[in-house]
Amino acid sequence: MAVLRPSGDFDTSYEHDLAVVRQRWQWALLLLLLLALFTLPYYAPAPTVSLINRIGIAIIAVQGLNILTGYTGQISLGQAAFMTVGGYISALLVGAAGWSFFLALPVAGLGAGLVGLIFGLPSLRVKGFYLVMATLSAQFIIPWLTRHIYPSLLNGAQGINVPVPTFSLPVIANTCFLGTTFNAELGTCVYRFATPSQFIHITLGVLIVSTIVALNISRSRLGRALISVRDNDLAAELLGVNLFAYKLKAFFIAAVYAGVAGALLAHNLRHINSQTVGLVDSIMFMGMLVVGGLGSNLGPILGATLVVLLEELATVLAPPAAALLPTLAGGATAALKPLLFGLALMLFLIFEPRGLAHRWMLIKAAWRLRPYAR
Amino acid sequence: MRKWTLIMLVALMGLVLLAACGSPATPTEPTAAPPTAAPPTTAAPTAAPTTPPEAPAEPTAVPVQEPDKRTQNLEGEKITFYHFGDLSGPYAAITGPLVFGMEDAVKAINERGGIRGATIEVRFADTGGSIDEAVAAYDRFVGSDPNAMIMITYGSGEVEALASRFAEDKIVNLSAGLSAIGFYGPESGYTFGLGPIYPDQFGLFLDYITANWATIKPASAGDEIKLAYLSWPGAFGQGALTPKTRAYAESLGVQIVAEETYDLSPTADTTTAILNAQAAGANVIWTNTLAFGPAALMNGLGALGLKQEFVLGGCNWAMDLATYAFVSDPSLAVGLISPFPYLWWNNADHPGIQYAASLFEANGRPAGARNVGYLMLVTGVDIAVQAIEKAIDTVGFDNLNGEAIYNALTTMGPIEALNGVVRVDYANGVRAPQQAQIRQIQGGPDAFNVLQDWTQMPDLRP
Amino acid sequence: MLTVNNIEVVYSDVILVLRGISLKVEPGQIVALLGANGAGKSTTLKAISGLLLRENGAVTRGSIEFEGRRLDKLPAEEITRLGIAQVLEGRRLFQHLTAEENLLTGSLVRPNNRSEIKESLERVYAYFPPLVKLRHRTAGYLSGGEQQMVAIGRALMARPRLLLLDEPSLGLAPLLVQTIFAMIRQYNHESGVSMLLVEQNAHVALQTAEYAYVMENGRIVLDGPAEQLAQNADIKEFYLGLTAVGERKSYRDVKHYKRRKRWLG
Amino acid sequence: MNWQLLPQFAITGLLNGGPIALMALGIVLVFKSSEVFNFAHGQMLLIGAMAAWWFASPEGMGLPLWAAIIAALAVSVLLGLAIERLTLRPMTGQPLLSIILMTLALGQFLQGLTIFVFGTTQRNFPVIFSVTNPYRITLPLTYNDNPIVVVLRQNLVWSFVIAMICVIVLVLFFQYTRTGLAMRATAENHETAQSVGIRINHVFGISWAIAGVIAAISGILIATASGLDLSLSIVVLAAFPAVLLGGLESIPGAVLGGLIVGLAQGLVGLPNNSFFMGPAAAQAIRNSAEIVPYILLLIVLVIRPDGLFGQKRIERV
Amino acid sequence: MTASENFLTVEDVTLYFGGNAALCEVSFGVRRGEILAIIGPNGAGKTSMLNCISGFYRPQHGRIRFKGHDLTKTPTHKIAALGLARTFQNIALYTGLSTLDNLMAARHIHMRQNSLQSILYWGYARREEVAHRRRVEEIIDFLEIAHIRKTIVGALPYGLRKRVELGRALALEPELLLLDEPMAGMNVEEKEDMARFILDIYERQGTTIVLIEHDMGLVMDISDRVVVLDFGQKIAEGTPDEVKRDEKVIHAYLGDA
Repeated sequence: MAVLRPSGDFDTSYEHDLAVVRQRWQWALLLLLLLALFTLPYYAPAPTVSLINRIGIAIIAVQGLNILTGYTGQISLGQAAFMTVGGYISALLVGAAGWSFFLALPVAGLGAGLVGLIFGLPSLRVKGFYLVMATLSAQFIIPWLTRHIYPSLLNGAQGINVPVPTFSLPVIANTCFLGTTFNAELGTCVYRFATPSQFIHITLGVLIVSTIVALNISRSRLGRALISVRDNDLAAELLGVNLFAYKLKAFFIAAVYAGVAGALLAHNLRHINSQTVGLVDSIMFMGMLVVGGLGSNLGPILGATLVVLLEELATVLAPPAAALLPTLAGGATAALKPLLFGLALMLFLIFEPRGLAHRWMLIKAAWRLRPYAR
Repeated sequence: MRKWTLIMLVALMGLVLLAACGSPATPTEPTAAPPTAAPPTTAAPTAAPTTPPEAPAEPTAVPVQEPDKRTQNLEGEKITFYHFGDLSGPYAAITGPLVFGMEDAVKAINERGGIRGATIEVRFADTGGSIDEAVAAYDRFVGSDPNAMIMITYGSGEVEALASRFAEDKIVNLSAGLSAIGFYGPESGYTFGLGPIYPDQFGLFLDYITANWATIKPASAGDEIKLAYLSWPGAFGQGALTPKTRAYAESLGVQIVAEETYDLSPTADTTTAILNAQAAGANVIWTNTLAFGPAALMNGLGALGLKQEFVLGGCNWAMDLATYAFVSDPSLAVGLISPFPYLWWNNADHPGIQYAASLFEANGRPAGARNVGYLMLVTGVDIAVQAIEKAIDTVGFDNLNGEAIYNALTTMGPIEALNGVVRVDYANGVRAPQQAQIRQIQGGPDAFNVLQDWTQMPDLRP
Repeated sequence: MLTVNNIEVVYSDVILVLRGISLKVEPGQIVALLGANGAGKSTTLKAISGLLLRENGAVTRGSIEFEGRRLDKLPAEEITRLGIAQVLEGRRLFQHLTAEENLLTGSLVRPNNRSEIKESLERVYAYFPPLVKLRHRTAGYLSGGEQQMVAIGRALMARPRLLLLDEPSLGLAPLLVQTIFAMIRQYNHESGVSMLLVEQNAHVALQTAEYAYVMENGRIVLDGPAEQLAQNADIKEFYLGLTAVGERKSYRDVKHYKRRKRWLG
Repeated sequence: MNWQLLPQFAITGLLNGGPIALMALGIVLVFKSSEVFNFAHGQMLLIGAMAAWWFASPEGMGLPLWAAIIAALAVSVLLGLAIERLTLRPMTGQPLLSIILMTLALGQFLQGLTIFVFGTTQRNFPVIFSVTNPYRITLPLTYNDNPIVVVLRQNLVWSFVIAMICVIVLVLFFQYTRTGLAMRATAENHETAQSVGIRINHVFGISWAIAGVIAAISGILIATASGLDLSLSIVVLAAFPAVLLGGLESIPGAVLGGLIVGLAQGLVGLPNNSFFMGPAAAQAIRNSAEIVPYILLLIVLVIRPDGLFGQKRIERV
Repeated sequence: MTASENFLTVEDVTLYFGGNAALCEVSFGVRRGEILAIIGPNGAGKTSMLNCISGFYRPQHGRIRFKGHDLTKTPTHKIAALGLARTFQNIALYTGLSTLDNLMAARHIHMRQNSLQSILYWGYARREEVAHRRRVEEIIDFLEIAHIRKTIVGALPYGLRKRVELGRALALEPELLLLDEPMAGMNVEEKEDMARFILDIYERQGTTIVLIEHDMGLVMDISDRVVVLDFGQKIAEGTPDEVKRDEKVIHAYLGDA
């Protein structure tokens, strides 16, 4: 959507014009970035890796929300509830049914998507606050269900312990390669994604796929239909877009993203219960989206990064704050997190309502307008 | 199409990286034997999670003693205690004082010269009662200290979620969250309780009421004991209700006639739960909650005028100063019965309690903090120090790690922490104390009086 | 009394709607502003009443003065408080309030003097007798003519010195239009309140007003005393699109090359 | 079904609905005037009650209870005014999502602020109504020849009475004062209100101030019943569906919505034998009070998208 | 004029809002390949009429037939696929999309890729995007909006937005084009441009056009026939010259006196 383009970059075909990554140097940069991310555990301290892992999971959840709220304009406070669904499905499939995590992950996404469809149904009849409330109800009903249905399986409010994702390789020449360990029960070499340094590769892999999907949606028939529902639903309908079908599709896709993020989270935490992610997280995701920039593919990445870093800042600031104000004792983190998040979000809403992604575009455009910029 | 080949390339590179990155993870698993060379036909030395939790408990794992190990004069050295607590979430109501207890106990030990001269450092993380915060804090701790060896936790949910990590990373966890899964779950093993697990407590309570039913039963009740389990939803609240405890209750002839939950909040409305219990014919109520849980029940009972209709019992946390803070009229609290695995502040002539009281005075803590959390942490620090000293004696300071402390704990035999404020014995796969008294609130906070002295509790481990 | 001085109005920073409008209302006078749909009459009125600001519009040039005070930067509520009452286009009542409550909202700008307000209310009922029976009816369920009476009555409750009326005849049956305009005339005679009347219905407007301006395309193209304009045979031409401002070429005759040239130039 | 206890649960539920209705009313009030759905109402509740505690407690000012409550109300008025001026006025004309997020963010901010000022410790709110002597009312009904006695906590009854008094006072205020008229007019249409000279920013301010007072009263009522801690801010979650059940803009709707929510929450808790379903399902239903309002809401949204008592839209061309 | 001749027939359409009739038994026909103007004073029901035809309002009585389909019974989102497109009085563009994407969005009904293909963006979906892009570029060339191809329409000036909206309607490749005040708020030059575009569409593609317009001069110049509405009723129909002389029309505009 960029208007301005570096000089020397001409469109020679529609394919080229439609391409997302346009130039060799951009490809090189992208590859470098990916390489840097994937090799992170080798050079970054473990807490940083763990932090980036959390950011990655948050980005996936917010990308889903971006499709629903940013593209389609349907406000949802239920994203965390759909994450819970995905987390439980994957936990049960891997834990109780013994599936491979890599098979359970997409199934968890689809399962959450179906639940998302159900809570998207009211969007047929209601808009605005009423729809917010309908999605908010998911935030109450789904956790309640996990606490009260099939207690023998879901273990009620206690929640369930979730296995570590593993990846099995055959034993070659009596040796296990690539950091795997021999598992006598299975007779194979098993790689366990246990620590953040190991798990981050799953998160990054999923993140790449989710980003590509989001990009494809935004530049295709589906994405334009969704945006037309957002920008002018009446006109969209008169121009042949089946509003209901596309709203439901948006709810489905958003919930699939949430389900995948929830499954990642559950396996990362190794535990899930009805409170693992809750209403506050739904609010946070919405906040990340607005801070990052609604309807932009860059938005979720920037927003989730900033907000998670802000949370981290609260954790870092908590001890000195507690030292300054003894009444705070241990409540400093609890005070600082909502305080900083609330304040940041309010300031963004007032001073930068279009989010960081928009600011980034402006900076980029300004740079290109400089003489001799390349 | 060039783009897609490139994407495929990226994906391929990603896969390679994914596989290659396995190696940096190995340092976190301190098992010395390289598993890569294991022949598939034999039972290979596998990583900790695949072994049964009891396995490393045997003293065979104690390393060969080295002649020149350092066991004394550790001045300038540092031992870090990692500490998780909920100071801002739902459990915050009574967990504040635990920070004080920890700080004061550690400060006193450091002032006395620390552990053989090594100072103790405390790093605290507020989890807000949320598991992902706990995991994040854990990652932070472990990431910044590859030789983290001891952690102290306070919430059942956190313990359950982290238990497998403690076992994997061989970090001893002293826990005040007493749900059975954390201690005896399939992948746990490094978690030790500062109090008895809830099923055991529930069992002891059942023992007591069946034995003394004639004297304690409400006037309106018959000979049959009908119990209502009214508690919070969640790992903690439901922690005492396991298949084993159900079977145990049945074996004692106690019927569990109602299971109701109420909100995890001091403002919870308990009247619905109480009336349902009454409708089901219950005459005993058990609640597995922190102090404001029974307080909410007492308020509800008082408000409904049903206080005399029930025997009210709760786990060790139920009987606390905080119970008084939340009860709307002090008289409503009288009569609560609880298994009590530690001494109380009113055992003023006991040296352990005197020690705790002196710390409390010396640090000028607010009156409200003089509660169970404080006491438990002062005791817990004592247990930890005893175990670390034994571990240093065995392996020397330079080899001190979680596994050594684990071995020390499991081979120490009966420990009378703080001269017997708590009695524990972590041998033979038991990971929580199994002795407690039964006490009853008979007046103010200083009248938590003993109904039954130290007894072995029924063993209801899963 | 009211002077509009060569104003220019732009919506959303881009759409130029008024291109230099000037008009005057003298004390006690009824002035009509005529023009076809979309000529810019309502915008002129909104510029005076301050409601432009709400619609992302702004006066970018010129000035509006009322009794010597500049109005063009004030919000609507303050302008009303200066003594300019407005009857908005389309009879915008508070639909869920009763007729009388609607009237009372008009008196909110004046001090809370019960007897005085009661007197004003009686006066409005005297001018619009049908309202007496309807005073406790929900305004949204009144008929169009009744709603128009309430809307005008509400404006009168503020005891304004200048009354702005935006298309009071819109969507009303001819007979009702006559009735309402009769009331407007009577009120003007009796109270001497000045009025600025925006109308599409040229006949009735010219009957009522003393002076009139005719607008087209954001400009005033004709003005003069009402009787004079009423005689003007060209008036009807305005409404059927044939301005008297010289001959005009047919739109069909615009040539492609001419457009091209403009783009290139 | 336990018929013996039905009246008990129904009446308790209904009385519990009083404070819910009051909270719903506070939200509706702000929405009607400024079309802002105040998700931060729970935090206003919390701050009001915390302020009352601080003024009354010997740890704080140690004022007599009545003075403390008045002081808390004053604080809440200031809070309401500050919220309107500092956070919502800059948002005029922004899209719905921004406004929703603004109050959500505000809620988080206020929650953090409360912790910052008061810490996380729970407080014991001064006892206003006796907690040990419930009212026992014998209904003129019998079941199996047993008279039906309803036991009602004093604070339950009085909370309800005070909530209803507040509702009535507000309704009278709207109906019979000039400010009330200006507020109702503004609620209908901002532009028209401006055109008759109503200063709508003042009206917004007044609405927020009143909402602050209402929030503080609800907060104090709930705190007297069961102590005061941070969880007070989530009590309001039961009021959100009540607002929409009533129809978002309707004051009687909010009150009825609150009562319906209370009643429904009371009725699901009724001891139900497992006649239709297994004991586990029966227990699950007894514990469904937290989601019942939302299930009711979903049903109502499907049947009547404008809520049960939503104002019928009077449409014209 | 019989129904069979008619491309679009409006029969006895009556539309109420609450108790008020916005349209009252309005009937008229549109022939294939003509420009029909609907005129009338403010509030006469012109836009309501257009809304009924495009399926946005559902009249309580009467029928609207388009190529044999009863539009009053067709789901709104299926009407565009029958070959009917419109523009809006207060421009209803997708403000967050670029000019190009606005036009591509209108190709929705002509595209066959399903949502899964969209997500994969591989093979058919990709080829289809390129093919439709070609069509859209032709329209962009025709309307001379190539320079704003990638500008977000929210940032465009009013006149250009009107033109983009016309382009979006053209991208539907309609047989019947409904234009609601296409020249409102434009200066004379812009109006001349717009008139030329409308005539070009009409002349080159033979598209049938129904338009609402206030500028009488323009209406008289470019339309083949005119329908006059007042108070929701049709008061006149005929060629521009006939209508201009009609007493009822003159009264409607000057007011009954």
